[in-house]
Amino acid sequence: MTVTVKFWSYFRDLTGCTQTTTSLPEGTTLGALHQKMIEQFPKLAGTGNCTLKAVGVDYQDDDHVLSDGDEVSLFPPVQGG
Amino acid sequence: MTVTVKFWSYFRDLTGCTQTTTSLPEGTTLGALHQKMIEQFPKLAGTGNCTLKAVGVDYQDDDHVLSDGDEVSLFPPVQGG
Amino acid sequence: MKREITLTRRPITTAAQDMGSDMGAVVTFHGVVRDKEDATPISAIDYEANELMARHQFGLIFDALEQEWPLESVRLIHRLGVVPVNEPSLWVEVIAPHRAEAFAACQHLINEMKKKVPIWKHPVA
Amino acid sequence: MKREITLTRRPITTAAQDMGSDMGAVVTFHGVVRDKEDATPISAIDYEANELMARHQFGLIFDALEQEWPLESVRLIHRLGVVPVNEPSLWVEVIAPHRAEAFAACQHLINEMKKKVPIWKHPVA
Repeated sequence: MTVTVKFWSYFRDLTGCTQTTTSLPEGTTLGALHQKMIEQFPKLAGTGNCTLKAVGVDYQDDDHVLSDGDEVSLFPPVQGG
Repeated sequence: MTVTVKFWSYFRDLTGCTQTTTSLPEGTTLGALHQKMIEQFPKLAGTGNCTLKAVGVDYQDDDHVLSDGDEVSLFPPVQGG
Repeated sequence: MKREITLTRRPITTAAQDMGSDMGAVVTFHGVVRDKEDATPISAIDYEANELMARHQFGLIFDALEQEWPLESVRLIHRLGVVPVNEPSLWVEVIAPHRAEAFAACQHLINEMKKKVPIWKHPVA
Repeated sequence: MKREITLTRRPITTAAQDMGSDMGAVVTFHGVVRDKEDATPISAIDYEANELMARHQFGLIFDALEQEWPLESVRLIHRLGVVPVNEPSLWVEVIAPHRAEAFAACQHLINEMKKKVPIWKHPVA
């Protein structure tokens, strides 16, 4: 299956891109995708514990199982206000 | 000594006046004045525990000793806002 | 700390003010006359004040605010006399570096006012 | 509960609104850009948002406010893009029957926003 991953805020500086598309085996979890992104963009490694993860417009846990066509967002702690 | 006592809010309805002047022995306390006012205006009796007392613009306790010329205010709980 | 304490018999009007570039939070409160008092319909509230003492007691509360929080400005307007339903009787504005202290100071001011400032309500049927 | 969620790249402008005659409290908050970020002087903050998700997350927070308190109206404006020092980036207004719930809801909204709504700051030197 194919999933789009969007990066926000300084994660864009760390990855050098705003989004990427990746192929994953069926049943891949959000946590596994995050690990794959850290392997693909090593500068993300230092942000592991401070990474927020959403699928579509909702936050999800690492054990959330992804579906084909999902749009995943990875970003640092939010700072509105 | 002579002290002026002003009433506020529904205490004016209970006493039928906005203020009165009273003569007191030297050393009279605010609490004793309050008792005297209850004797003079018996309808104040029911308000005893809910009466706020000020001398001039400051709240004072019952054991506050009054001075000649003091202006005392007696009133129910305040309700600003 | 800039301070303004206004007791007025006219409708409350307010204007924004300039603030220091190190200030990050402005909290305002409008207290508005509701159409019922203890479940009885009313048309207005007639506010009575011991004005001299009220100004003094507000001043003491403002002193305490200034001691407790790093506020740039606290402004308060309390309307007196007959205030119709749906019109504000009270307006408070607090300007502070951060929101926590602005919210805390604004609420503290109102809570203390309701204990200490000699103003009373007379519902108008 | 009336709700308005506005994300805009223009300066924040607000207008008072009519309110029900059983409402007694209006709390507003302005969050204003300060002249320093972590002790470094700045001239502005550039706000970035994941707008679709931000609107959704604000919506969830508004749902929770509506569940918890009897609010008549909650309105929020968050400015995006470059916001100069001394200009507001955030405005919130809560209208409720009593002040306690208006203050609580307003603060809860801002606290939850700062945890969940995908907006980020980029200081401008």
